[in-house]
Amino acid sequence: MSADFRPAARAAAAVVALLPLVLAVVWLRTPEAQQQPAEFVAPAISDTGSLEGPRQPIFFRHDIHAGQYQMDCRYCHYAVEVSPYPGLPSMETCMGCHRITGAALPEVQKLREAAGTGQAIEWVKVHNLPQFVRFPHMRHVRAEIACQTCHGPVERMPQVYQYASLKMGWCLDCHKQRQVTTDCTACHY
Amino acid sequence: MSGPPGVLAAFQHVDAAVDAIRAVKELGYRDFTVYTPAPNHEVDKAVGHKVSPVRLWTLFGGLTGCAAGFAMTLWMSYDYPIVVGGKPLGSIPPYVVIAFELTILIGALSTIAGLLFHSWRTRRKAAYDPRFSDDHIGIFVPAPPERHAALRQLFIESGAVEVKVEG
Amino acid sequence: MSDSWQMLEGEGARINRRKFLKVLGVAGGGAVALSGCAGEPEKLIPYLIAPEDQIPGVATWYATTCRECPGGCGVHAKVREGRVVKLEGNPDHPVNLGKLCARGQAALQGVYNPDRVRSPLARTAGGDFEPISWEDALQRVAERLGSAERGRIWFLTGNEKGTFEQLVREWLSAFGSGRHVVYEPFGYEALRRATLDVFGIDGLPFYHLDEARYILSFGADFLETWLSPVELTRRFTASHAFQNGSMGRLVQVEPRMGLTGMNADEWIAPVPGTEGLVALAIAHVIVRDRLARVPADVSRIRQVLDAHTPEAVAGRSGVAAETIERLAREFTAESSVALPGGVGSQHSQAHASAAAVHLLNYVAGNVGRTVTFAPGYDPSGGSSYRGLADLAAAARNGEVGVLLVHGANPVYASPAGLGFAQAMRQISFKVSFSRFLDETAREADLILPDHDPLEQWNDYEPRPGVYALQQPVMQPVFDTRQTGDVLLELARISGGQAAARFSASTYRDYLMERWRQIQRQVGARGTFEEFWNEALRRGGVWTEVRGRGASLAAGVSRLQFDAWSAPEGSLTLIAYPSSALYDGRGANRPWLQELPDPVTKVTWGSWVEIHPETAARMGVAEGEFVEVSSEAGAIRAPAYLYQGVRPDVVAVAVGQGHTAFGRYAEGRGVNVYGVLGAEPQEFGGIAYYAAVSIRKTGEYERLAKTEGTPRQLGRGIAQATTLAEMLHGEFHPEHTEHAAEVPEHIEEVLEQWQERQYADWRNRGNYAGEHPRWGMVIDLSRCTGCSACVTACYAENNIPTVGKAAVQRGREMSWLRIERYFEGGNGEPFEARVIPMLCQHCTNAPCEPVCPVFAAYHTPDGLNAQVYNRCVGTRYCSNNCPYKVRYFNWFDYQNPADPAFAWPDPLHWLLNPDITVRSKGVMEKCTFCIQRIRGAQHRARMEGIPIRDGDIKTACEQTCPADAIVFGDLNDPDSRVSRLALDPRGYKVLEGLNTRPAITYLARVRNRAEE
Amino acid sequence: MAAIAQPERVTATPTYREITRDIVATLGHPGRLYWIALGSALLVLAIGAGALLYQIRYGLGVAGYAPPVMWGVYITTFVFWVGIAHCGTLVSAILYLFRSAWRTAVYRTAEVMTVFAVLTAGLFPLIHIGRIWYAYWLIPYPNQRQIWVNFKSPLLWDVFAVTTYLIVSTVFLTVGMIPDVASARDRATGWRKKLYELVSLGWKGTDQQWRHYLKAYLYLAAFATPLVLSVHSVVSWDFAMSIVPGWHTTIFAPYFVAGAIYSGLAMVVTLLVPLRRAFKLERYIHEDHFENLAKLILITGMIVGYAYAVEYFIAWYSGNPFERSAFWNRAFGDYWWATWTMIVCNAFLPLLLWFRKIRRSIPAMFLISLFVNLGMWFERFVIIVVSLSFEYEPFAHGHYTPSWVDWAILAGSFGWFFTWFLLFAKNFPMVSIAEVKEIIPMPRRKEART
Repeated sequence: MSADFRPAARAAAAVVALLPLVLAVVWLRTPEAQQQPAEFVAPAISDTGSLEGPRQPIFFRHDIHAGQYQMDCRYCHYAVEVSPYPGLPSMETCMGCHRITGAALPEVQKLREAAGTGQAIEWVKVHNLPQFVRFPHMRHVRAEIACQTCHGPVERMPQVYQYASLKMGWCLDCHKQRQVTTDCTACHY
Repeated sequence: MSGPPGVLAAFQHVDAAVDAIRAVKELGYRDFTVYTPAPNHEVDKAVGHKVSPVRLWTLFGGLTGCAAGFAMTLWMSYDYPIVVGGKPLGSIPPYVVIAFELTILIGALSTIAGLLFHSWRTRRKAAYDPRFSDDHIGIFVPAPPERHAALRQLFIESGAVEVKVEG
Repeated sequence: MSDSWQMLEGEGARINRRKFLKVLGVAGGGAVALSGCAGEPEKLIPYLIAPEDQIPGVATWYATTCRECPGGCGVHAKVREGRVVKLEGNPDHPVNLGKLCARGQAALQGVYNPDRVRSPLARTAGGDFEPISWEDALQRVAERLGSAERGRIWFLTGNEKGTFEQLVREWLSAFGSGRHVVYEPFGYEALRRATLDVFGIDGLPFYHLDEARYILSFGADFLETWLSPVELTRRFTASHAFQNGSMGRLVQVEPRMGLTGMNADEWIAPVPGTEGLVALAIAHVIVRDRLARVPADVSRIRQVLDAHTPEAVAGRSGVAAETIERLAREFTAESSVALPGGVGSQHSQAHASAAAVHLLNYVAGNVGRTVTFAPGYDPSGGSSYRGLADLAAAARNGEVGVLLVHGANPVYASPAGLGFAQAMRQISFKVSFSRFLDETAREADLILPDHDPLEQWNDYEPRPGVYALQQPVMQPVFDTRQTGDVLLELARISGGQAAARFSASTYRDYLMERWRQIQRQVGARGTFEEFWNEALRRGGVWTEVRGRGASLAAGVSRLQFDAWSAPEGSLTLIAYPSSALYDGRGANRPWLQELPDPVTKVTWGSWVEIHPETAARMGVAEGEFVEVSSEAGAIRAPAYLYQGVRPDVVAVAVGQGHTAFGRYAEGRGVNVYGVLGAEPQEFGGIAYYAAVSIRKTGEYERLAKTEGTPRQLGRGIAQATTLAEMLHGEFHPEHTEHAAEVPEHIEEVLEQWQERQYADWRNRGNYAGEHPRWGMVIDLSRCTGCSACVTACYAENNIPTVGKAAVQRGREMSWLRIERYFEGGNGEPFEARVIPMLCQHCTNAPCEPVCPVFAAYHTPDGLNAQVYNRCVGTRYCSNNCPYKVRYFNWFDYQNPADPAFAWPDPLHWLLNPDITVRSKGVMEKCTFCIQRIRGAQHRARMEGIPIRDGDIKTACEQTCPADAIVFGDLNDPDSRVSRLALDPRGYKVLEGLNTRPAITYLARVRNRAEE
Repeated sequence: MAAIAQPERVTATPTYREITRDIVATLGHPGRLYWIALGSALLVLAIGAGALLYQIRYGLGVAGYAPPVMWGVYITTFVFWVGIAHCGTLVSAILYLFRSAWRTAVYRTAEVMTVFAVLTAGLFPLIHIGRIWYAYWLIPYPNQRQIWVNFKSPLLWDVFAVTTYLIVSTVFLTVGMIPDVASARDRATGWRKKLYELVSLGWKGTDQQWRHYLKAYLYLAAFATPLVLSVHSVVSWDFAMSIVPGWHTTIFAPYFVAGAIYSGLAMVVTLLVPLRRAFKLERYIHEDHFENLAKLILITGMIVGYAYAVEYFIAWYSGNPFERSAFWNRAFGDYWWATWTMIVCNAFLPLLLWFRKIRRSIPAMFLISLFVNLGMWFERFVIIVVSLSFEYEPFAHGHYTPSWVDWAILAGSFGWFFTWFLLFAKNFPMVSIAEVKEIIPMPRRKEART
């Protein structure tokens, strides 16, 4: 993960400026991909009914974005390093690329339509913590816990599903193993 | 009744029944069955059983409960240690209460288990009559048909009010 | 799990977020969760365009100005996901230096008040109001303005000192010179008049309480509502708190002991109305005995002073001549200041009393030292009741064509005899800009709701040299428009001269125009852009305007000094300002309604304070209704027996008895204006004294008060000592039991053992790499009992308000309460003590071991924690808490479908997203603002630097105007809290129980008169 | 206990046959009176259940709680019923160990009362907690949260003690009933025969069965005896372990146990009087039994009275100002009427039992038992409510008045208890057939001849 990643707020504000950069990264990576035969190519999926996880209003492919194009999680989930909440990309962020990229794809059409009417997309929440728990994302990112530890191999998921139980016992297992606090008020207050 | 063959006698008088039991025992019968409507010392003495092993169940149940009580409370206190009121994590005095209650609970339940187990183990197929839960003492001696007559005779002499030959 | 049994997280669950988004017009809040009924999956709604300065989950702070009273404190508004969730004082602001009172904290309940006017309303033929569009509304006003005769447009506002006042004046002149009336019910007409009479200055004095060692107050309630209470509280504590072995002294001369009187070292209760005479007698003694360097021109008032010998005054005022002599000596022994009375002392001769106090200050040489003058200073904005009376008279005479009302509610807050409502009905067209349907708005033909002060651009000048800016901290909640914009728009629609007059198209532009002038005035360098941005960041600009001294005016010798006196056989009614509801404008804020009155501890209603002797004579017990009747009218309210009023006085607070103004205010208590005389007094203000008779009615209600037993029963809860004791020896806590019941060596072993128990556990605590032990020190010599902390706690911790019936059963949820105990009385000097009581976070907490499920336990950092979602509600912890600081959710206060729901839409938007909203059936209590502790620990860990002392401030500490509360790490020997905890005045409440609280109280010190 | 007089045998000692016939006859067709009684019990139960549902829906606030009085009618009633429950085991277990023959006629009633009283009492901790749906968190079961329960909390002791007591007393009752049910089985027809067959577990009264049975019963009695003493001690520790003035005292355990047995005996009398009449058991339960019960009531009542005196004495003697003012408040504060009701009903009225005439007068006994029941309820009310209303922090003192929900649920608990009791009484023998027979010698041949 790039250490000099720009703080989230600025990233969100500078989407348009970053657009060429992202395209450049994608483009620059392509030759490497050719050298590495193991490079992941997201599969074409025809039968979405059999996929794990809730159906979203737009069939957003994490496996394409984070897997095939190797976009950093923090590009979209921009607040994760500074906030308890990871942050959802604004429509502006999506449209930053999709004004041009993949404009013809039917799912992108849905996005453009929504952005055009100013209608927010209601994504279905996938990772449901039990109630009354405070999970500070930034502390866990800071402790260099990989996103995949809790969220699973999102970069291979055509449709995201809840990977871990996220229940208290599951949290505690990790906390006990790493010998960090198991105090109740670390999470409950 | 589809019990084993034998002779069933009903008595109204406790001394008669006791006499009969002694006589049956003298004849060498061991697996006879005596019915009483209420516990009766004389009958009990005449039959002459050893002390019931149920008491061992009580002992072991009680000890198990006590140990389980202490083990559970202490282990749970340290498994997820939470400090309350400035008290030590494992505090024996309050845990005595739990151990005590579990001693009683498991002790009592194992006594019942012992009762059921031993009653089941010592059960015999034997003829029965509803009067035995009312006011009659009953004796059933299982025996092959060739000895029925002798037994019948014995019971009548002892003062049985009724003698029935089964099988 | 059924949905209705779940707690609600601040940022989650069942608040109707969809509506919130729609109304706010911002498309979403980052990771805002939205859930409907059980089973329906939660939804996440992204921003359309991410706001530049906001990160979901991280608060943004904006500086603005509190407009809840004329004090004009600076505030910082905490904004999360586009909604303001907490107000805190602006530490840079010269008025309040980061502090805020209860009313300021409750400003949040103004912006989110469910009874706000949500769109323009027009009166229908039937007399009801119907919503109309802004275009329609503006058109209707413009028509009326166009047809109004010259000079017949009247504009009635509250105190709007600043740009808006300028706009109103300009706007009126653009429409042909109408008349602008400023009306604040709590005006300073008497003091203004006295200052003019005595010194020839038009403006109020500044009182530098912090520079006076001796404060002699003739009924000034400067800790409650007088002038600028937050600022004066700070200045008072600076002088009066016990520090470095000394402290100032406050003597309160007033017939009713209010909160300020409770804080006095000595309370002197003169015959009502005679406090001015006492002041003159003291001045007499000073001049007679040459106790101070008397200015030469005092000879001009020689006649007046000669007439007021202590002996003569003693007879009329009931204050012994020796006392007057003593006060004179004390007053001149060190730097001193005498304060004239506030609203609660405003009788018909209030101007004479104030003049007498001016003279007292003058002869003692205080003028120019502790009393200075800045012309034009008037926190009521030049308000005049006479102006309002003129308006009423003009309306009756048909001289008012159009009346526009902004920021004033005279139909409620003026004597009933004035008949302002009837007068208004004589006016053919009345426009109200009120945010609420209050009594005055109800009389209007058209309501054009203004933005809440937190939603608008504006500025305010609380005093000369302080220009405080207001900026919108969030999008408007409803379809409202800023009145400034409306006025400009009206001018534009009207066209012609009116349109030509204004170049600014929006009020914000208009404001910035004026700020260009301000930049020149204060001489700030740089571009206007820089100046403006800096002002926005800081909350305004301020320059130090040190007032000047004064000398006696020419006509001073002609002044008459009369006392007010009630006719023989009648009682004196004192209508005093409510410290929570102010003049009634706070009555629609549930926090303020539920905030116990600092003196009587009554909530949600009115009461009549009666001396127990008077009550005994009439056979009245607490809670029995009495009828108080004057010539002007009668009111009925339950009695509260209080030794802090003289037997010839009854007292009723202003602020209740609304007939409109929303669900929280309406039909609650009585409006004391109903018994006050309507005639403007000589000085132009309202007389808040009235001659009354009272009678028992036979009705009864259990008073909704939070007080149990008002006496300490010798238990040493709120302890006090005297200055003399502090100087001569040690303070000995009054403990009812000895703390150490175990031999010392055993104590030692126990301690070691306990440490060992924690040792392993501590290693696993590790929030910030250290092991803090959080603790608090509360200095009772600073605490005034003002209760700002209580409301701050409500705001920070999502505490529900429960309503009157629940308080009657003692079910208030206030995590922090101010206990008030009475001492003495019945012949002894009557005193009161206050003590903030909150969870003591005991080391050996009795509440913890009795919880069967570990919901109450001790954290490694020394907090007594309550895990809400583990709680099953046995309430054993509360039984076992000797301090009774645990609160149970008797009803489902967090459930919108429940009748007990405490935050009706949109009030729930003020909920703090960093903390759980508790559901029914769970126990809750003070957490030492754990969300702030954890937040600071997160920040420290993210930034890689340790937490410094003072980084974490609890909500109560943060807002305390007296700086009485200090929070910090007791394990850090250098922290303020650990140093203060060693103070010789330190004691723990109920120390004998060996609970070892984390809160140390420092005993109050009374500076008693030396005998 | 041994000092208690052996009741004189009624002149016409019933024969075994008569016993069987008389007692099995009580299981016969219910009369109108029975249906009225059962119907009223169910009605009251329904009212209580309705109030409970209402409370669960809207929260505990519908009850009269007024902080600082966080426990009110529910815990009062809990302790009341737990107390009632103590007499059954006393009569059946302790008197069994003392071989006190007169117990045989009354012990079944006492035991049935015990089981259903515990069943009733056990509801109240649930009714009183804020989140009844999480009550199972008090059980130490392995869960994914990896968190256990706090064994230091007296409430946990309560969970264990009351559960143990419920189980053991139920087992004790059931085991004691086996021979009798067998006896009923041999005389019943239809579905009841099937029921009795099931409950009697194949009992035939054989020598082997009796041998194990008597041993097991003896040990159960031996266990039940300390249990009965421990349960109310534990309940008393709910209070005594806290620091509330008026609760925190070492006398509580013996005081509560004595009080519990006292109230339980009173309740036995209250139940036996109508039962004896309705089931025509005058021949088995007669004045001698009541006199013996009266003597026990008198003894325990005097212990209770003594405990009251000691409480006040210690409050004074300790010099602890909190204790002193708490007890002053009890006698002369807002709740003086509750305190004096308790003292008169519990300490003074039972002194009438010194008179033999009153001991042997069944109407008088019935009346006194009702007063003792009332007084004992108020005792718990005084201990709980009055102590809590006047604690350490004077500013937080409060005043509690129960609401209609409190009263409805209190009444409902009686409905619940009597529903079970009535259903049981008509379906199972309320007097032990086997044990009544046991104390009557079986006829002998020699006697028969002479």
